[in-house]
Amino acid sequence: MAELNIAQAINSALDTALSSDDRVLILGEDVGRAGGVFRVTDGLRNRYGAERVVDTPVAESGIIGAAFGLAVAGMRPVAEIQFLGFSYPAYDQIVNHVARIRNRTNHRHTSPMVIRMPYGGGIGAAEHHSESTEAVYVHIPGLKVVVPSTPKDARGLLLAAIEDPDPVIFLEPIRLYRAVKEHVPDIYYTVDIGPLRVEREGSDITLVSWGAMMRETRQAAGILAEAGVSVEVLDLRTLSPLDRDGIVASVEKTGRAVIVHEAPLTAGLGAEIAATIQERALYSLKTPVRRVTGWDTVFPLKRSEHHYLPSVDRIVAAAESALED
Amino acid sequence: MAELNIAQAINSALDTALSSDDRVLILGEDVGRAGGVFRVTDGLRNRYGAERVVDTPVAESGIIGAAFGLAVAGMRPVAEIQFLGFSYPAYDQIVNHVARIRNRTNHRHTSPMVIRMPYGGGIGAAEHHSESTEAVYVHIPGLKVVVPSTPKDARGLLLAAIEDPDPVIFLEPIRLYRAVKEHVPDIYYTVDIGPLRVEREGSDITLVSWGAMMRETRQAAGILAEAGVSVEVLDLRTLSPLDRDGIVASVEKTGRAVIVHEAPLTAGLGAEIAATIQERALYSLKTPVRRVTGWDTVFPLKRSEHHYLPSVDRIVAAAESALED
Amino acid sequence: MTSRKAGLGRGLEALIPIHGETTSSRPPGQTSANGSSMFRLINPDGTVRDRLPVTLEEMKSLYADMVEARVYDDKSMAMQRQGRLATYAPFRGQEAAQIGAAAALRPGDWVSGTYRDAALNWKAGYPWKLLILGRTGDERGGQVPEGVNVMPPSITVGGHMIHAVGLAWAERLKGTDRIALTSFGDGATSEGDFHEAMNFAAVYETPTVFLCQNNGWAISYPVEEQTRSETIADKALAYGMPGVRVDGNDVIAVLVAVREAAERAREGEGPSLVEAVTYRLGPHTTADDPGRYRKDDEVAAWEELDPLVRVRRLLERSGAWTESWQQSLETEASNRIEEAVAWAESVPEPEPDDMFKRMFAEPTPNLVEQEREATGRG
Amino acid sequence: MTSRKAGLGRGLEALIPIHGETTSSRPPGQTSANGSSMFRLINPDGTVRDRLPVTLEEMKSLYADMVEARVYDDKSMAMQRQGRLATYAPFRGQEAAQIGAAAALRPGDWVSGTYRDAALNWKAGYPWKLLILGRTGDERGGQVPEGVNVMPPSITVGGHMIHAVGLAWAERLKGTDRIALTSFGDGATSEGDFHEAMNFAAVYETPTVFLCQNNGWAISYPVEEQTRSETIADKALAYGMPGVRVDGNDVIAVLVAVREAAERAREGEGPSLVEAVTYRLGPHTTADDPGRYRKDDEVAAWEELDPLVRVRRLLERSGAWTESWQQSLETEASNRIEEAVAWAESVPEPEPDDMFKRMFAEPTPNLVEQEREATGRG
Ligand SMILES: Cc1ncc(C[n+]2csc(CCOP(=O)(O)OP(=O)(O)O)c2C)c(N)n1
Ligand SMILES: Cc1ncc(C[n+]2csc(CCOP(=O)(O)OP(=O)(O)O)c2C)c(N)n1
Ligand SMILES: [Mg+2]
Ligand SMILES: [Mg+2]
Repeated sequence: MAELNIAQAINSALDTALSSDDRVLILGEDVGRAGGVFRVTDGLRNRYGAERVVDTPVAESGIIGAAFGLAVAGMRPVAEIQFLGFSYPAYDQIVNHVARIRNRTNHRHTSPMVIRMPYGGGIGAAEHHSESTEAVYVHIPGLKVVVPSTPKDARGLLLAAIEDPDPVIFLEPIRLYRAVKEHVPDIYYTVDIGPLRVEREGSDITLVSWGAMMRETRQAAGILAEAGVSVEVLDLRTLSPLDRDGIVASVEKTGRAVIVHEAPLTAGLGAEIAATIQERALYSLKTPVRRVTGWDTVFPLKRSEHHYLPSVDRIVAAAESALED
Repeated sequence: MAELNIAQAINSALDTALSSDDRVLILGEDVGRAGGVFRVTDGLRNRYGAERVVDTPVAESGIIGAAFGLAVAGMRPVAEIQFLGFSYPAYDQIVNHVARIRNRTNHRHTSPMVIRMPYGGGIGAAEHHSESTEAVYVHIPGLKVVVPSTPKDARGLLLAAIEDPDPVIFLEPIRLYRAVKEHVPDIYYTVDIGPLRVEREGSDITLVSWGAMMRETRQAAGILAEAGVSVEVLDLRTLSPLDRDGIVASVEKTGRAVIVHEAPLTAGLGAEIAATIQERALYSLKTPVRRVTGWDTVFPLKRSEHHYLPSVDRIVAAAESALED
Repeated sequence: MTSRKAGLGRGLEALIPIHGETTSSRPPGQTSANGSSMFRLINPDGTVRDRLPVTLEEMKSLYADMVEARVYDDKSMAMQRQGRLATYAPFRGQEAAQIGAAAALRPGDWVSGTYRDAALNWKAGYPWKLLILGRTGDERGGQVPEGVNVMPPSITVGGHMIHAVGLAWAERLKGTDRIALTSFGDGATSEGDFHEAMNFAAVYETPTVFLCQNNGWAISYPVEEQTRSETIADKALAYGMPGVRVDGNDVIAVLVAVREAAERAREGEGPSLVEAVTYRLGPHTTADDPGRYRKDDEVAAWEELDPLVRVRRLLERSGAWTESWQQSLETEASNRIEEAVAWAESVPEPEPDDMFKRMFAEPTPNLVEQEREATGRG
Repeated sequence: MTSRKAGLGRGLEALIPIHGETTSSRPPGQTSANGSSMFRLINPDGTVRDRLPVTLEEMKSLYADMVEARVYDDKSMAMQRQGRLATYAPFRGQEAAQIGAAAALRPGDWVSGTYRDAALNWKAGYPWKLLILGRTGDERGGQVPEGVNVMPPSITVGGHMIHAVGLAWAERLKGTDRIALTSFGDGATSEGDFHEAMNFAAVYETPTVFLCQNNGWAISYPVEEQTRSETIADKALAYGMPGVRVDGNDVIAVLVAVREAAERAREGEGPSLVEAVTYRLGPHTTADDPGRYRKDDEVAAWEELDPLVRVRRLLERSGAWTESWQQSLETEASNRIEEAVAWAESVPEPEPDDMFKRMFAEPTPNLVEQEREATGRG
């Protein structure tokens, strides 16, 4: 049991997977010699060799397509796309091949593979490095999409993803990589893909978020709690399949919800959550479900980032307006 | 004024655009010699020459990337992607370049271009030919997305799209290409990008749909009307930007809504519409907004298509259950 | 490799003539920088250019396979017209390329081909009945038997080539001597994924064979416009990979070239590109009207080069072909295919819940719920 | 073309020596199939291999540009360390490739380059102040002046090359003689979009120049692993396009090769590929630690080949370089860049509504609404 941050917890999960399952291999740009641009794969090439921790040419479609072939033929590849914003050249491979082979062959061929993608803003990065377009993967049948917001979940979800007989997109919140440490068991354990985690229980309002935005959501919950509000905080952890029951159960209790995500509002995942809540818990709703999200603009560069990312203030304000209704 | 079906109306709009604006050119796979796999560009190469109606290599990213360059340097390209399901190799070009150049250069460079994509199921086609993943484009800031369901709108929206100073994705409902004819003015006219069209006015319930699903939606409305229900039918026509005011105004009147689309349910555009309705008209809602959509499965092959596509029955049933609440 | 059949494989240079008539021949593994040469062993008139590296019995068997493939193709075209199949992409004219290539493979080798590769897939072990079931529009057609390592025909152009890199790579990691062959058209070479696949295969030296069936057209777009490289084989140079151009209507030339490439791959010498120059005699698919873009006399010229006729002539010359043998081949093939059709058409309609069940190993709660709704059992 | 400066362009063969020391030189437009030769005019010790096609004044001016670029690069590295710039990608070591290439262009020509191409973009007309503003993380830095046809630096690898095909194509359709140059790295050649761009350019014969700055590394991945083709220039063959390999640390060799390619393009002879062999002396970006993947002595060896030193030696030999001239160059460059920095840093913070305003020509109702919400004016 060690104190690890999220980046280290992911590294530890990869290490565990490589050492416990011969079929596991890692491939991606700069994952080997450099240990990844965020050092998440640091040391693994030295430990497991260049055959199992494979640096690749700069070609995302190639990485995913090759990983897909590896998976179909019995390996358990963990492919890295350097940033979610660079995954689009591989979109065809992911949507038309990775997500479909089981269906196309009625279970005869399958693609048990993991696609790791660091994502999200807040680090003043260049264009395309700050994307948070999880919705364009959640919408695709045949994929699972997970995103941890704590070191413990990071390790457990990643090991579950690698074990999973189907393809899993594993999103890594860049700005939380080194934000917090916690005790992470070094035994082999998994966190189920599917169920959300009730991070904080409460009865007045539900805050729903995931990944990087959990930090602001937690802070907002703290502020609200200090003001005497009983806040329930849900960390979705799995974005696809969505834990609809878990979300609905919470809102049935509280009657109010604020969804927080950093992707643009329109057709973001918040829409699905709000739609689900009104479908299944309309009569429990005391007030409309609010969405606090990024704007429908391109993710801006460093100087404007703070105007874009949902702030603690915006979350608190949305919750307060929900509570006033 | 001629009696045209949707395919012909699109052809007429392309013809008009080519003849009235030198900057317009058409490019795509098989758009020239063959006149398009659906004959939508039939005759244009003969009329305007191979320089303006350009057959391309089989390379979607290349088509969109080249069209983008053409647009930035002052042309008005209309690029065709043979089926929406083949657009994914160009997703990076569309998301990272086409949608962003104005923002990246603060208006200095722009990409006024149209991307035509036939879409949708119901024709027993092979894999990937039946996709309806409009949501993965609607979610992207910087794009407009339109889809006609009538010949008149087809011509007017396409001319508006070609005129538009920003990139427009123009979706063409394959199974309606030749389904209906109507009188289509041959003068130059445009249909505004943005406003929805109230196709039928009513006060008991609002049916919201667009494109190919308008057929089933209309039929369902007919059945409901016969049963004495006063049905309002909205044809969105523009999916991005969404006419939120138009949708909300209708639901404020009727208090009930059913959204119909053929894309998978989860994180489909229906989610955004339902989320918006509950956000802005919660207290008018007499019952949850229903979504009648494709399932969260891969679009199936011919033999199972009828199990997948939302049927008139499902729409009627959803409306009836909404009316019962 | 020690146990190699006499006359096949590396000893190739010995087998082929130095001077040709219209084309010169060269051993696979060498790229012509000007693309003018093409490897051929059997001339269109059935004469041979040198001793063939197959026995007469093997020749007859390859011929029988080509006949069977053509019977399937004809039958499928007819069925599609009757509305019994979804859109069909005929391979008429490309039988030699497909049968020759598949004949060079071993059981367990991977195949990743396209919508037009039914003959290739069949010869590699994909049963007619499942191919037909697939073409009726039924996902169960993709469920090839265990042991048959054929991927479902790729409908999108481009994406499937790189899969053969991963498949082959996995076999090497697992320590087998299996290889992967990917088949694709001239049009597919323009997709970015062709480039990434070729590059990955070369970089990782995966045991992959790239087979381009250059049939002259990508729907309505001729290969002369598709690329300005003189040949498709020349493209191999950009990846430091051997590339060879063969007469794709010569089943033995294809067999030899692909076997050579496969052996190289099996022995750890990495990937190769084989360009089989052939022609699509039929429409692109049953939805296509080739009259809109190509001349009848072009088709007529290629009809003369029919890959079946060439072998029949060769067999005739050796006295091994008779009208009655031909008829028995056709009848037997026809019977087998009718049987496969009958089977496919007897497969019960898919149940509405099938599509939910095959999305994941375990259906997600979301799918269970939707399945209930769809089947009215909810 | 008639009005061509003496000594430039096609007459090239006359200018360059037949025998080299470590490399042989060959005219652009010819591809070596084995990639061993490289076009060079100035040796690392400053001696020249033949009469140079530039005057001494032009040479001095190119040197001054390289010095100015380096001052900018050093300044940017320092500023980034002080937190005044977002991540910065230095081009140290690649000044000759960038300044030489841009010097071959005419006003109005299009440039589509990468995050590492600040020197290229500047020489093509992109003002330092806007480049700096961009690097502070401000979209307004992308707003180049009217008449400067430089695209914003591409951050994603791959996508921007094909833009130069469309840009050039448009110019041809409009009847201008403008061309488009796209610059990219060795790593970028692995992206599918490189392939599609090269193929489209060749197929439509667009006036496009492809400039690969092969700097040996794609972040931590060496070019020897990136591809198995012997050279990047060789890849041109796959597209029927001329490809040439030049010493990218020789500003005049780059100038000549790119000008030759540009002239070809302007005259309707289609696209070319120029591979400039160079080296990234600094880290990939300010976030990178090259010590993790490459040896100090590799860097030291390339330091010896510094493109500025080479020209300085040449000028020294001709008596045209003095310590004081060098100092005045540096001081003046530094002043100009400080001024640009001061300007960029004086640009007021972006307003919260800016990002909504620059999405479309007319903000959509949705954006107007969000803008109100964001600015609290709603
Ligand atoms: C990604 C993608 N783009 C376009 C298509 C439409 N399409 C189907 S086949 C084809 C032509 C392919 O030509 P080629 O690769 O030469 O194969 P052939 O059909 O001649 O066997 C095209 C453009 C597709 N299926 N997938
Ligand atoms: C599509 C995409 N994939 C990955 C990256 C991350 N990345 C940035 S630069 C780079 C290496 C590029 O190397 P090269 O093309 O040689 O250019 P250089 O940096 O050496 O100038 C990578 C992998 C990116 N920016 N875009
Ligand atoms: Mg073809
Ligand atoms: Mg590089």
